[in-house]
Amino acid sequence: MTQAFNMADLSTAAPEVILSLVAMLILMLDFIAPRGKRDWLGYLSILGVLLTLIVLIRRWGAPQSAFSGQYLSDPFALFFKIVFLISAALILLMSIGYLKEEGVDKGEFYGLILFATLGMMLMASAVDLLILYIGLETMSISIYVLAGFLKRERRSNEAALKYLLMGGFSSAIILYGIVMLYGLTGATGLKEIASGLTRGGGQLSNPALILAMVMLAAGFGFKIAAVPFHMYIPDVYEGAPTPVTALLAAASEIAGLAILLRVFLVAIPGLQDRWVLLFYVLSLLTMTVGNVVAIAQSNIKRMLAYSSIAHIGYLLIGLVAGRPLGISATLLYTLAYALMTLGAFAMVILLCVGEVKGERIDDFTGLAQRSPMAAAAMLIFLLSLAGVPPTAGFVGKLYLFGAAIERGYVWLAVIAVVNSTISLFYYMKVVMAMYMRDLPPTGLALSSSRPLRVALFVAAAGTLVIGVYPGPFLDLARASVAGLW
Amino acid sequence: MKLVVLVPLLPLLGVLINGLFGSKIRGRAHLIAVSASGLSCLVAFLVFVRAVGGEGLDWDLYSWLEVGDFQAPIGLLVDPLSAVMMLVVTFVGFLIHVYSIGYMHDDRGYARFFTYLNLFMFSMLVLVLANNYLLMFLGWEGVGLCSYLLIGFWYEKQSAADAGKKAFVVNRIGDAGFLLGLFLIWSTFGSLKYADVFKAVDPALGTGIYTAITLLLFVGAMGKSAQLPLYVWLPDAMEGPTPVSALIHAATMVTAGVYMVARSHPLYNLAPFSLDLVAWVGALTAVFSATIALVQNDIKRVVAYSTISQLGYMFLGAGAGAYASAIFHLGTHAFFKALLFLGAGSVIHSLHGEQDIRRMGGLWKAMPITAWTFLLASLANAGIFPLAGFWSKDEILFNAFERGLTVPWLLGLVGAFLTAFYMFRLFFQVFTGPFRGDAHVGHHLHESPPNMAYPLVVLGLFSVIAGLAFGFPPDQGLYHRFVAPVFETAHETAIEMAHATISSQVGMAALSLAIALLGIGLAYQFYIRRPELPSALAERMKGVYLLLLNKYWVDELYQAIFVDFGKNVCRFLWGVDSRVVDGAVNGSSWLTVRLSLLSAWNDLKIVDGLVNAVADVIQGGSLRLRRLQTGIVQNYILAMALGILGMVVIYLFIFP
Amino acid sequence: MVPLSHYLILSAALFAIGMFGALTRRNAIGILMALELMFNAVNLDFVAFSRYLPQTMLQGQIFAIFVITVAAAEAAVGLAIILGLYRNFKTVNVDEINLMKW
Amino acid sequence: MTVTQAVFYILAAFTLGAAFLVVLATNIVHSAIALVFTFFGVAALYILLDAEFLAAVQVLLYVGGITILLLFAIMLTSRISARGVKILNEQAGISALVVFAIFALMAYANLRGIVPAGSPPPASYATASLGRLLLTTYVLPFEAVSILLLAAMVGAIILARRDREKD
Amino acid sequence: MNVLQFPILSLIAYLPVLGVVLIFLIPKESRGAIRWTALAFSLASFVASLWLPAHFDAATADMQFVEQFSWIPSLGVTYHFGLDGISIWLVMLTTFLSVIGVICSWESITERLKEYFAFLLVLETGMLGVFFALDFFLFYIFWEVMLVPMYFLIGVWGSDRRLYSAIKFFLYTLFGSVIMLLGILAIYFHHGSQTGAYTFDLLRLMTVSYPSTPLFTLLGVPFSFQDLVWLSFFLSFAIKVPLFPFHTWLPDAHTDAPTAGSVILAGVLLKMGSYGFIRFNLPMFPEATRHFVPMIVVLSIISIIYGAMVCMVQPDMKRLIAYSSVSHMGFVMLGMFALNMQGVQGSIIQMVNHGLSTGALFLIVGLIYDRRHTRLISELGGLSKQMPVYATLFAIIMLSSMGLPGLNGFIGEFLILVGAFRVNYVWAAFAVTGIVLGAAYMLWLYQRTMFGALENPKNAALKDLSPREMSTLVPIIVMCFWIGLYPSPFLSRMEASVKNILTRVNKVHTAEVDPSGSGLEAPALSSVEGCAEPCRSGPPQMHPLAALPSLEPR
Repeated sequence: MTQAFNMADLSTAAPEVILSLVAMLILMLDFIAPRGKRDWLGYLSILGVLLTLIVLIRRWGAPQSAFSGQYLSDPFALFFKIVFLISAALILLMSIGYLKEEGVDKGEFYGLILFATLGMMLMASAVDLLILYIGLETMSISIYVLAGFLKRERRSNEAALKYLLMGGFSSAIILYGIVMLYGLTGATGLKEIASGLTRGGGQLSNPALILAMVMLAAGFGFKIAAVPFHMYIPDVYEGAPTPVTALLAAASEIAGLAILLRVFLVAIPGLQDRWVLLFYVLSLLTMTVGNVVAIAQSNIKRMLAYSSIAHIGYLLIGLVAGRPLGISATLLYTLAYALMTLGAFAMVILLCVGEVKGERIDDFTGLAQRSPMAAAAMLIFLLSLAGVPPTAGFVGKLYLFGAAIERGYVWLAVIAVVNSTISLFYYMKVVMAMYMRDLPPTGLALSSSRPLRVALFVAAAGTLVIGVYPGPFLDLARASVAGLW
Repeated sequence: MKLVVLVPLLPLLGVLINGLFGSKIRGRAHLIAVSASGLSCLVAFLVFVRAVGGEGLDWDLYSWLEVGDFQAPIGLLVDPLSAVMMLVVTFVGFLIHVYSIGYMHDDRGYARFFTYLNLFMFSMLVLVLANNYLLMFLGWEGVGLCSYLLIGFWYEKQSAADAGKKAFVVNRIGDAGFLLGLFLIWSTFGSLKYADVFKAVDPALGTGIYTAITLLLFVGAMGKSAQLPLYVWLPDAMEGPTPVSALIHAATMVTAGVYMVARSHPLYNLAPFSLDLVAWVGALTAVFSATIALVQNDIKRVVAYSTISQLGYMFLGAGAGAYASAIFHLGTHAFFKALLFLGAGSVIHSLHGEQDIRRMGGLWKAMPITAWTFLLASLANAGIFPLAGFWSKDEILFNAFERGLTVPWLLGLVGAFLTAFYMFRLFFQVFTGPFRGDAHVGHHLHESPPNMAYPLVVLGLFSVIAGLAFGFPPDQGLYHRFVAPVFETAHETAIEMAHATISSQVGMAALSLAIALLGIGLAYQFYIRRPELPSALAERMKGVYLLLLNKYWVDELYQAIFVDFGKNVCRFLWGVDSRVVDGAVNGSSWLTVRLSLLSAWNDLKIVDGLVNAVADVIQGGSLRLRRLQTGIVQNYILAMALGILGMVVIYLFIFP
Repeated sequence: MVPLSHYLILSAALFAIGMFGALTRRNAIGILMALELMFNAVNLDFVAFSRYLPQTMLQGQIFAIFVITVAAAEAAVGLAIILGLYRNFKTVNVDEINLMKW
Repeated sequence: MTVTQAVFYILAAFTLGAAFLVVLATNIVHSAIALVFTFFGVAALYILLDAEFLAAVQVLLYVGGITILLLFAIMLTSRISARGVKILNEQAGISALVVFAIFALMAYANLRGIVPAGSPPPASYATASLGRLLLTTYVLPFEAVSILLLAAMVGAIILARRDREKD
Repeated sequence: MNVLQFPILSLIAYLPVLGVVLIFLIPKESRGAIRWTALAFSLASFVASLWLPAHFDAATADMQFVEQFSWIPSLGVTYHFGLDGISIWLVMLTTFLSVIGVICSWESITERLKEYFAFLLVLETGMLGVFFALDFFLFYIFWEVMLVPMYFLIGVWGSDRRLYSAIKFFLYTLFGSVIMLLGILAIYFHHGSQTGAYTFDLLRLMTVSYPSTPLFTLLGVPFSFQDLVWLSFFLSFAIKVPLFPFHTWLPDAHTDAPTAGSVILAGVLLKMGSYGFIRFNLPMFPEATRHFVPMIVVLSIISIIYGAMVCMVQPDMKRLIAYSSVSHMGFVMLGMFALNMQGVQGSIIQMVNHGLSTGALFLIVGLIYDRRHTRLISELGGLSKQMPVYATLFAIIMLSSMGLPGLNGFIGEFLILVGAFRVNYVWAAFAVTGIVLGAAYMLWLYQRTMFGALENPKNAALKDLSPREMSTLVPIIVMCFWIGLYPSPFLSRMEASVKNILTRVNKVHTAEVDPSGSGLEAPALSSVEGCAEPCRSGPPQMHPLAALPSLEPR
């Protein structure tokens, strides 16, 4: 009988611990914070996130497991956690100005964002289905609340409800998958499951196992918004407060991807030849549907929603191509994807002033004249999303397609490539609005929030840096997948 | 000897000066131009003298184009042939420059005119002096360009602009053939330098290749020298100022084809079929255009058609292997035909632009010099002893006969008769009888100013003596002995032929002379003694008359032919091509336009259409798929459930 | 002794019923109940497995406990959301709540 | 057939029936009540599976907590027993098909896939060890879930509370 | 072998970007400063580029002025710049035309000056990068970077349907290039698996030979790995060139682009395609190249004639010239795939020529557009009365693009035709038709705009060219004459590199490619210089007519 808390475990899980402490601190300080002056809570939470990030990075190294082998802090987890924390920091930067603009004066917003991040970090580190499930739910529940945070906004309520119902359904599905695995192997640890299955011998064609696999694929597919489990995405993206949308797009989907990778690669690698086919199809569907439907959108948040669906499609290519190249490609692309998507949403917030919500593509009309810098930043994000060099998006795509080609999935690559051409079409609609139409006489108001500008700058710089000098990031991604199996 | 490089360079200098500062020095442009051509004429003469002294030159200035095993230098060749040509060109050119001073003096494009004229001199001299086919081609295209510019000199006149373009494009067709000929020469002999090519010539290659080469070259010649069927542009070319017609379309450029054939004689000698073809085309052209000339009423057009027919004689000669005679005729013809044009020009000048001979007449008194010189020229052209034309034409006919080309020879005789007739029809119409133009013009009739008159006189002189001086006795005159080394093969045959049948030669000469006189007599009968006859005759033989008047409806014929070919797909491109000729001419060629419209449409609809179709499909799909997004959460859940169901089914039952 | 399979079938049925409810109830709260049914089904499986599998460390039951807790939390948040929504929409029928579509 | 089996079948029937009622009852309040019965049935089955502690948790949390919440929510939202409104949406038919198919597949998979591993080990009164496990091996989920509950609580308060700022 | 100590190529390539930075510092109002900065930097990079031909070693086929630094070691990507006889003239052309482009936008661009010149300069950097890059990754980056500013130049400063044209241009080219990306990856991994060294370095990728054994047969045509990769490159380059079925973006882009845009588009961007072919397809995939020669030849002949015929009926000057580019680039392709010295060198020199003369033609149109704000031929006519200088320059440019001997156009077309002829006289015969058509439509255009009476009163008051405007055209014309009369400096510098490429292409059984002689570049390369007196390629009885059948398009 080990004792409840031993310092070793705690120090291994230090980042999570710190983050949760910060979150609770925020919640408490919220009570004493004078009304109308709650920005500093935001800055404080950013500090907390950065602190966590530093601690995290200093933990880099050999995998350490803790809490009787349910929690593992290996490079794979660390990589994703870095992505989450960076996203969280950027999102917090965005939200400070946004909340002012929306007249929301609540410190809980920051707290909940931190809780969601915490959940994601748990997911990334989980090597036991139980932790995984709880992390998932922590993230989801926080985001349910965040999505409904603008209580006066009917669309916000609707988004929250839809997300909640679908989320509940999907977690039930995931649970059923988990229970099947448990029933087959009597274990909930991923490694144990794998060994249990191999011990079981000829179980690979076992219908219960197949059922479990499908259920898990469906449940995770919901979290990462893969077609056909993607349908809530546009509505929720549109309805939720923009920073929350960013959180969904840049963090929660990636977290889903993290557990997807971990479970399928560690727990049921034996079924690889089965689920490769599955994700091949899913990836095709996802990127095609995403890109095609995005063309018809006039609301930029919906458009970005579909574009994020499409990007999930690209990300799945990596999973199909498999270890090690494909997986590391996926990791690299998550980083790029997070940065550029966050940037795009930050732009939406930048334009969200007064009545103009910056959500219609027309709201971008003439931005280039109003503020060349902002337009340039948006241009960078869009080009990166479209995969035009020299941007992060290009490097990521190159790496992904490369992995696919190397494994001989030429057709997948070709279709992906065609898709990225299609995607250019709707991204350029925004560019046209920004550059090629004249500023409306009414002018164009921009949010004055400084932290938001910082976020924009960071995102743009990151996108460019990865695009121009991707070497270190590639190595990072490669190192991260090394210890995965 | 290397002075020869100055011969083309001087006119080029003139071009540069006039071209750059023409706008400044307007009225004094002629100083530069005339002095340039004059000097180059002088230099040419010096070089010629040296050449007569037996010197030759084959000088590569620098390597122009050198790629892999292909090289073509910029190089000059001076041998008797090119020397003669050079002299003729510079001399006639110079005279015409002088003449133009007066003729063009009050034109607003004065400087421009002389620039073009010098440019032409330059190109023509390059053509003549080149020591390889590629450089010759440069000159070849250059003169084409100049004729384009000069024909279209009065570009405000639509007809002029059209004529210019017609000339250029028709020439281009010929040039295409020429070009292919060059490629074939090069890929056969591995060089384009005359020296190398002719050295490499050996019958072992079989006549096929030679025939191919020579025919391709001849296509070029037909275009340039306005032979059937590519002669259509020359009559229209009369839209240009008269000195231009004299210089380019009588004396020099149009004879380039002949020169080229003569230059390539080693190839032609090995291609009997081509030779016969050349001869036949020449003979036919001679008669064909002569007949048209019978009824034309535009003074310049008559001369133009006569030019075509004289060119026909030259080709007949070349075809008969009598290259020397061909070139000889080229020279003499240059003199008297230039003279005719200049004469015509001075007539038009004094009639303030009137060109219709039915509105002339009785100009003898008014402008004696013009009249006299014109008479001489006509006699020469008609081939009357002992004028220049007689000797050269007689030689050609004789050689043709000796060569056994009986039919072409007969055609030649017919041509001679017709020539004599239409020349004197023209002469009588213009200079004798009463003046038929409107009165106020009639009062201002005047002889042309001296700077126009002198060239006439000089040319007249040469038209008289050239033959006797250089061409007597036939085939062994100064000229022949001079050029002999160039054509030795063909020449020797001619020599011993001459020795063999000196008597028959005299007889032949007498015959052609008689025919010519007959023609003159008939003309006299028609236009002096009984002026009512021609119209009566025209009435009687209306069909023939119209046929000739409308130039055999050749243009219309082309239309028809090309339309039919155009229908035929395998002739498709050729059809387009030819249509473009006339199409470009009269601004609208329905076949090309139709085809082009078709392709343009195709471009818009099919090729582009496909792409747009794809785009539309995507757009449409986008709208459809979008509709699935009903906004009702349970539909989404259902979709999810269906997805699960599908996957399970697939895995459990489809791929177990 | 009841064979394991019976429990499995039972929970499967319960799960299915829940799923049907989630797919068809118009009332949002009804859907929440249906979801609870599904969670119960899963729990039943967990417990059954942890009883029937040899050499188990009660992971099944532990898991079930957590599932119950999470379900409770989710229900609480869900009801809060529904209440807030009701304030604005004056209805809780999900098929009338589709401002955002296409 | 032994007593336990008999009990099992009765309970199963009871639970399923209640569940059906939950889904199909025309009055949302009725389905809430039915839900309570379902929970009880499941709890009873837990006892049948020697998981008394879990049964207790089930009753306390679900019956005591969630159902009450649900009933409150129902009271607050739906006008009392709205008559005549249809309770199922128009995709009920196809949903029934799909759900049945899925059920069939699940049953098939369970029967074919899960091999009953011999006879179960003798029942052990595990409550004590459960408690210990929760605070030792499973301390991390335990802590994590507490944070989850905190988040949920905060969120629920924020969403449910009427902001004073405006109304 | 970088004769200079400092990285001259990078200097040339990045000077414009430096200019962009400065331009951004200049306030929007001081338009003059912006213009002059742009001019200064484009000029600077042109002057710097003059260094290249001066210090270029014509004797070797190796890359010169090479710069290579490790960049992304984990992917085997290096920053690798170099120059050889093929790229050098295109580089010169680029820097040259960029200067012209800046000058010709001097007054015609009025709004959003800063961005305009910024994009123009970025574009220049992109183009230079494409020509310098010897690393596929680098190449691809520049290749795409180039698109963006062009897209903006068309879309922002273009005319009527600019949005449509811009997006069309972008989508077409991007589609092509992403397909090429797959091809690049394919050879990258193949080379990696062969040698164990994963690299994007062009020169090293060229060292291995890619399998040419058929993988599958489609419609009776066998396809090998090489063929597929070749096709993926082909698609990208053919769209850029543009070759017949892929050309429809060109007229729109040209018509709606601003003058400088059209000039650079026609002058340089189109060359990217042909450059790609000669730099990648020919040397890397010789078997595939030979396999596809008939297809390319047919397509290019179609382009030649088809383009020319479409020109005939264009009412819009710019559109007409755009289609004429299709025709001219057809010549380029034809020459290149004759796969012999004359053809390839001809096509390279023709790229330069087309850049000069078509660029100049677009300037001509731009000049008249600035004055009259129309491009419709029917609106013009009789201009030469009003603007003689303009008419003269126009005439010279027209002649050069018609291929009149003594001007640059002729050199290129002649060499191309020689090259084509020695392989198959039928090709040459068809291509020659293109020349005649070319004369027809060009003269017709000239006549309709310059000649005839000056009816349209709007044209009555047109001013003739200003010195600035002349300064854009005159340099081009000078170049035209230079290349036309003394091309040796240009040809000699590219000879070695071309030989090298041809050796690679024809290395196996050249007989199949060209019995009549181009084959001799391959094995007997050295012997070419050897024979002083005109080299007969093979014994007399092997003249092309005899050798044809084996060459008829399969």
